[in-house]
Amino acid sequence: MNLASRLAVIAVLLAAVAGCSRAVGTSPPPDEIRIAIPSDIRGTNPGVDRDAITDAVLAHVVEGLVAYDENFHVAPMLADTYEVSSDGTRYTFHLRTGIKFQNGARVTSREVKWSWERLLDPKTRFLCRDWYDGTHGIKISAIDTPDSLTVVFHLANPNYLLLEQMANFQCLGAVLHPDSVNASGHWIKPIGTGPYEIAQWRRGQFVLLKRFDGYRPRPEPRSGYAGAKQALAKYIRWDVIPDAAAARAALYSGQIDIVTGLQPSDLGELASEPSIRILQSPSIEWLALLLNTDDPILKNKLVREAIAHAIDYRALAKGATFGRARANPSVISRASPYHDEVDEQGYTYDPEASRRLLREADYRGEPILLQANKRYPAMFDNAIIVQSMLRKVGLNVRLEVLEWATQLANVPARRFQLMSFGFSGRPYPLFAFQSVLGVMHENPWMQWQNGEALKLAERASVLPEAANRSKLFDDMHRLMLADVPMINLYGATVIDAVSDRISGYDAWSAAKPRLWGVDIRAPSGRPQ
Amino acid sequence: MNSGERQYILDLKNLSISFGDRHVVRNASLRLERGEVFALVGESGSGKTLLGRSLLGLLPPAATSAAERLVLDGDDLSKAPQSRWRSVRGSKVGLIFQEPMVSLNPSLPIGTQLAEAMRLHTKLSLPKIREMACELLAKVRVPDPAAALHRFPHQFSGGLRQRIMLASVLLPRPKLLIADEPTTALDVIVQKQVLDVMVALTRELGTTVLLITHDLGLVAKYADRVAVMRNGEILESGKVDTILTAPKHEYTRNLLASVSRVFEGPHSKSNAPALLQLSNVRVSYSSTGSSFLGSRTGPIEALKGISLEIKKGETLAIVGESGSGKSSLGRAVLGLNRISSGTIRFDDLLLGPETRRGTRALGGQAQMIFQDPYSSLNPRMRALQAVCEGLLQDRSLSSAARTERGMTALQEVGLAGYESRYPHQLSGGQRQRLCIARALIVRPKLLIADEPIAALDATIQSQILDLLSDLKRAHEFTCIFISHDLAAVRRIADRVAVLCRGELVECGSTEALFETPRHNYTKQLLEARPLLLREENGNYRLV
Amino acid sequence: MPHTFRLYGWMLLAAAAVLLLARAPNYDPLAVDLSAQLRPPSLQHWFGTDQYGRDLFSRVLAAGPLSFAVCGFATLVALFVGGSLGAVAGYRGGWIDTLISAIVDSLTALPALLLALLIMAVLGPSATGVAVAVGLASAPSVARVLRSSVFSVREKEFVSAARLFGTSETTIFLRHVAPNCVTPIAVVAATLAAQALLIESALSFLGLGAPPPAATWGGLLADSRQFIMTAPWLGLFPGITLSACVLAINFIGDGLRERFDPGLQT
Amino acid sequence: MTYVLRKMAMVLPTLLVVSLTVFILIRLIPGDPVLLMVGDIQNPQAIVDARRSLGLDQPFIVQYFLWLKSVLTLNLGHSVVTGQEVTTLIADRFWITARVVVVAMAVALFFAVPAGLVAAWQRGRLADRSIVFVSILFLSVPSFWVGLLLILVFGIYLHWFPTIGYAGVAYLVLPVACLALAQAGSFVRLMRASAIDVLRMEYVTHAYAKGLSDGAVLLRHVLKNAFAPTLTFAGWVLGALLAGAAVIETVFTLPGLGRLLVDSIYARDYPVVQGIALFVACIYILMNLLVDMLYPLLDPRVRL
Repeated sequence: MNLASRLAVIAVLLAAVAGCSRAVGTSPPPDEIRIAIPSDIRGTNPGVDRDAITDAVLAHVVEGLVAYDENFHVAPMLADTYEVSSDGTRYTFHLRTGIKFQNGARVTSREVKWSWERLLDPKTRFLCRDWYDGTHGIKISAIDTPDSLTVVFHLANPNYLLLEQMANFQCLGAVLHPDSVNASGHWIKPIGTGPYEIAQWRRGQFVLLKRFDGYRPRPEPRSGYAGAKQALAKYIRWDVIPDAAAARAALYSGQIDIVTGLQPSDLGELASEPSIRILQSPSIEWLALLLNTDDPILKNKLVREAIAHAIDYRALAKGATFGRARANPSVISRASPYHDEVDEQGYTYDPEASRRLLREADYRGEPILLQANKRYPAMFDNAIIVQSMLRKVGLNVRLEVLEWATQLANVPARRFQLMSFGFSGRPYPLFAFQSVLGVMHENPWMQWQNGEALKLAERASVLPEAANRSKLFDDMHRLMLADVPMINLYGATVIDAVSDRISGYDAWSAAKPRLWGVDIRAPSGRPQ
Repeated sequence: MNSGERQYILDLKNLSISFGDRHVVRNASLRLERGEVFALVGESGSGKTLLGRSLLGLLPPAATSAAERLVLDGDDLSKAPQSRWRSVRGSKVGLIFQEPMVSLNPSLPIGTQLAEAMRLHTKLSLPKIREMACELLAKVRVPDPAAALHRFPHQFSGGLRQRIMLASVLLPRPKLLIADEPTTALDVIVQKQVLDVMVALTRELGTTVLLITHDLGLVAKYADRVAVMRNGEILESGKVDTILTAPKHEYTRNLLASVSRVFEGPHSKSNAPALLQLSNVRVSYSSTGSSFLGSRTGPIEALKGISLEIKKGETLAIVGESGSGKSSLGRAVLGLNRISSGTIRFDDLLLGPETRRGTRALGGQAQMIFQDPYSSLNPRMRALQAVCEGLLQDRSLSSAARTERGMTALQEVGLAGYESRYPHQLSGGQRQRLCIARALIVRPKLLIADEPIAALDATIQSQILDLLSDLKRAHEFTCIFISHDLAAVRRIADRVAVLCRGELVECGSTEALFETPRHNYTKQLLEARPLLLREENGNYRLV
Repeated sequence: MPHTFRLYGWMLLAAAAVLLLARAPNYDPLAVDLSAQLRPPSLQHWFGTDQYGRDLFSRVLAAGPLSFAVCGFATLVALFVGGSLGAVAGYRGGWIDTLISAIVDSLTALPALLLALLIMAVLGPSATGVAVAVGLASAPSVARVLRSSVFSVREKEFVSAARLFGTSETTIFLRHVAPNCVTPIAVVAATLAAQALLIESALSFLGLGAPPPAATWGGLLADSRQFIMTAPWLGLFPGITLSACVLAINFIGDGLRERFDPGLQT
Repeated sequence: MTYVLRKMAMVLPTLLVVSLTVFILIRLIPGDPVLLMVGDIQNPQAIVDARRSLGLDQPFIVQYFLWLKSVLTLNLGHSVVTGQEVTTLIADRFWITARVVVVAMAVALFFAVPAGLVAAWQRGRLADRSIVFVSILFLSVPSFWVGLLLILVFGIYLHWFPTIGYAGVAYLVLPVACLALAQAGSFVRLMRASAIDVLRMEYVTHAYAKGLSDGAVLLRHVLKNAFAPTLTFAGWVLGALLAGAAVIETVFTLPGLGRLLVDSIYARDYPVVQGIALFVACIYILMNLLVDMLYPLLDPRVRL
């Protein structure tokens, strides 16, 4: 073969490749919604193999007795109604009639009891067993089933927050059919009551959910994780796309319908795509600056206060989120009904005061390391901006960008001075406080130890009237401001983007995508 | 005019070749008669190779050439385009090169390469071509020709490869064969075999041969007519006998003088005590090459028990073909190669296989001159630095004293004024002079010269040999002269030792050995090498 | 031809040097300006601004020394580690050679990226860490090149000649062998330097480059990815600068190769 | 044959060195797989439980020997993160990487070998200059940048090819193109260099002297002889790339081995990292052996 004929062959091959590519359909099938997730699910065992993404996917497969609605009020789910005894130790749930597990079996109190007893069994290794074993106040002592549709939970001590805890989407208290495990108790797959069931899980690539046709939606309108959960699309495929830019690219090219957890910095790019709809909502996730109170420099409260006054919170929130978020000095999200004017109280931006405090503290320019990571852009952005602001008042802050795993390990080890950090959303104010407030030597994750605040927290869970708890939370907020163990910066923004092929999708403050009530429009003139 | 031209296979007139403004061939004219062997003689850089290549239109791209007339077998090709040349190459003119190791494609079987030109220039079928190839291979005395067609070049020895080349080139029956130094890389005995075959075969086929060579001995033996070239010009040409007996040009006379040696009587001092005694020395190389490309045939015995004595002040020549172990012997004496058994006594020093660091023990009393003056000089050292290196070991010398001795040494070898040159700024002969100065500056008792003139042109060779003799007289060192060049050996050595495949086959005084060789191998060696001798009447005679 | 390329190489490098020496007026490469985020190139900001309002031109300029420092240090590490291993193996030969070659082979069997990732992760995030990682990962190839060139020089006859004077092995190595290996080292160093810039950028891309806020060109380029559609200038300028420098170094390397050994050009 | 045996003898020590190095290094990295797993739940007991169940509470040496023991039974253990068998995990991911890499190498060689040959033949002329310039250019641009630009142009603006994930041949086009571009540069240069060397050989002149045309000389005499060094290099690159083209896989979100490795290092998924290191070392050794065995086909002088 001479060179000319070789070149001809190459040309033909190239043409063939170009031709083929035209024929390849890159869009999902007409009855399938594709949504990007940044990492694979950890497993299918709710509450045991879990992280935020696993929770979100499995929330389509399993359900609990109660659930949070759009505004973080507890609403019934599998339970039709429920009562709390006046002493706060007995919770009675009346199950909905005529609902079925995905294997066709009816849901009765027996399965509820089985599910919960399984979760409470240490052998199950339910990650949030400490929520119910007395560690944080609630201790379930017994579960009764007076009849096939009634379940009674008995608590060892009075507590009025069991429902808030049970509805928590962080560790789903899922009701499962016992066939989800084999005879020896080993996990097989979830047989739940949700609107979708798992059809296929190709690890590292995607999880395919298929509509459960026997699902009966609740009569109330869709709201948060509560209300009607109508499965409209036949399939939902959760595609694992670790890289955010790749996920967006896939959205623009029509390979993906929904991308969640976008950054404010992406908005400009998203806006330039006419076929993309952007949905936003303030998130209950929040960003904070951790100050290590054990550190030789930072244990001086004056230095911590100086730091607090050196940050221009409004500019920070605006700059880091391109104007999408407002500063929030409280752990309680603006999306929460408990957020009130007290929560708006925070540190004032006062560089002069800051400099004065530093002089008083006799700070002489000792270097302070600010840890951050690039895995979570918001934490990184905050660190860059905070560093720039702190340097302006004379704090010798250096940035230490770590790999996420390293930074995370530094938190319980308290191997840091300043750290730019983020907290995943807690649907109830007390839980948010409890994610930082505690006794440090018992739980190294705790960033704030204050006897008075701990007492307030304890009182909050035994106070029957929800309205009265709000005042306690305000007091806790003030105590936190005074101690400066951490500085809350702002609440994140949930930004989801949806292709115009999809209708009915909405973003939610809980930063959980919900694919029920979401439909696929008839194909438009898009290139296939 | 036509009929006159017919008798010439090649009629070349006023060929000039230049690289940019550097003229390498100037107005060269040649006429080759049909069927003759025409020799083109010249030293390196004379332009003889380029002249040969231009007869195939195969000059390097950077070269430009012009000829008034280039008539090849009746076709004037002086302005021929490449396509026309292509039809001439192979079919009318064939070319054989010096290096048989690289002139056959290592990745193709012999048969394919033989058939290539035939398939291009004839319409014969492949079986027919193979048949013809077998026939020709048989004629060049390749054993088992049919099987040979399927084998690869590396499976043949150098001499066989050159014969296969010959067959490959002669297969399309070219009218003209250009043989460019066809045997220079071969050992003398093999050289003779190849050339005998070549000349016999071309005479049989009626092919004209243009033999390009630097070796006047070959010319005298094989050629009918000869042209002498220097610096791109043809100085004279004519019948070989005429040129040899009555060279017109000064250069030709010099050339003849340098290659033919007047027999100088031996100055042997047989009663001197021995400087060096070798008894039963064995050297073997393990073939654990670092690369898997190396051959792995187990340990190779380079020397198989050599016993030899060298007396103070004498010159002993060690003669043998490549692979005979003559270089290994020199290196073993100097401790550069570890010996595996036996002993070497140098003066009062006893070196055995267990003696480590033999080289350092000698403390500079023995020095060596190497064959390749290119690789025996550090390219990053100036001449003076290189010469003075040996003096660095003597801490008592001041640097001024060193420089002075260095300058003297350079002067002695005729390199005064060259002290700050780098090796690449020196010619081959100058480099070898530098090496000699470097070796002798430490006043060694023993000098081993390992093929010191093999890489040099004939006239330079002669100068270097003269220099060595002069220095030997002045400094009175003992010399081991390792060479395959019998003429040089005869000129310089007192005694000669002949090595064959690691064994000492014969040793005796130069005169005795040359006049009455006893061993068969020695006889072969002497026969294979055509020697020109000047007779009393000033004529040259081939022996 | 190669000389022209080499000329281009030097010219590009000179241009880069001029750019580096000229300080951009009035912008601190680390100064955040939240009122000027993601501005396209303009007269105030020649290369535009990034998402924190930092002036990209100043950042590209400031990234130069760090990029070159990382690449230079990585090259030095590779030359030192690989060079000494290769030199010892090539000069001593024998079992030492076998041992070193085995170690180098094992190191090569570990992919360079894995090695770099691991070293980076262990050393923690720092420009030095990146340089060491990149250097160590490229050390085996230097070791190979140097081993073979030392080996070939060692066999040269001027080494034997020096030995005959009773010169010590160390002196022979320093006087005769080392100077004659400078050329292959220079060629390898140029290749390595170009490679180091690219590997550093790849590590940055995987999140393991020199840590912010100071940035290398690779880091800037990797960070720009987020804004590839809305603020393409963020990637364009560092990308062009980086590629131009790699190109320049490659041209120089090619020039050296053609200049010193026209036979061996790989 | 002795050569192959000697190579084989080197395999075990190499693997031991590699595995021990990786085993030590990965544990030196600060960070804890369990913390990442437990994530946003601040439950200290859960961490202790998880660590025990994964055997991470054992002393280092015990862990290493337990691991070695299970490796001997060809069991690389289970992923700390997903609980999947490491062998299946690697097998799945490797398949994708292998396809991209092998095709990319083939494409790169397909273009680079003729280009290098032409450049060598036209040495110093315009064709050579252009080919050399383009190949150095390819060598000088970070491959991820090229990938991003490819995605931008062919994926997003032109919609010709899918840009992410892996669900069929079309998904491989852009990654293959990107990888091929990145590799082609060095192949062209190597091919050109060795072709220049071969063109200097007398057998090439001899081929011309037989009357062969340029094309015939290049294809019959130069190509095969000049290809051998390129083949060795290509084999080496292939071995290195099969170990994971992490950058390309990240750009195009291919669930390949390189991506798995990077992710596993980030997640401190010790068994997976160890498994991949071991696997990759084997692949590398195997590739080298393969190249060595192919070499005699191109150069009959070499025998094993």
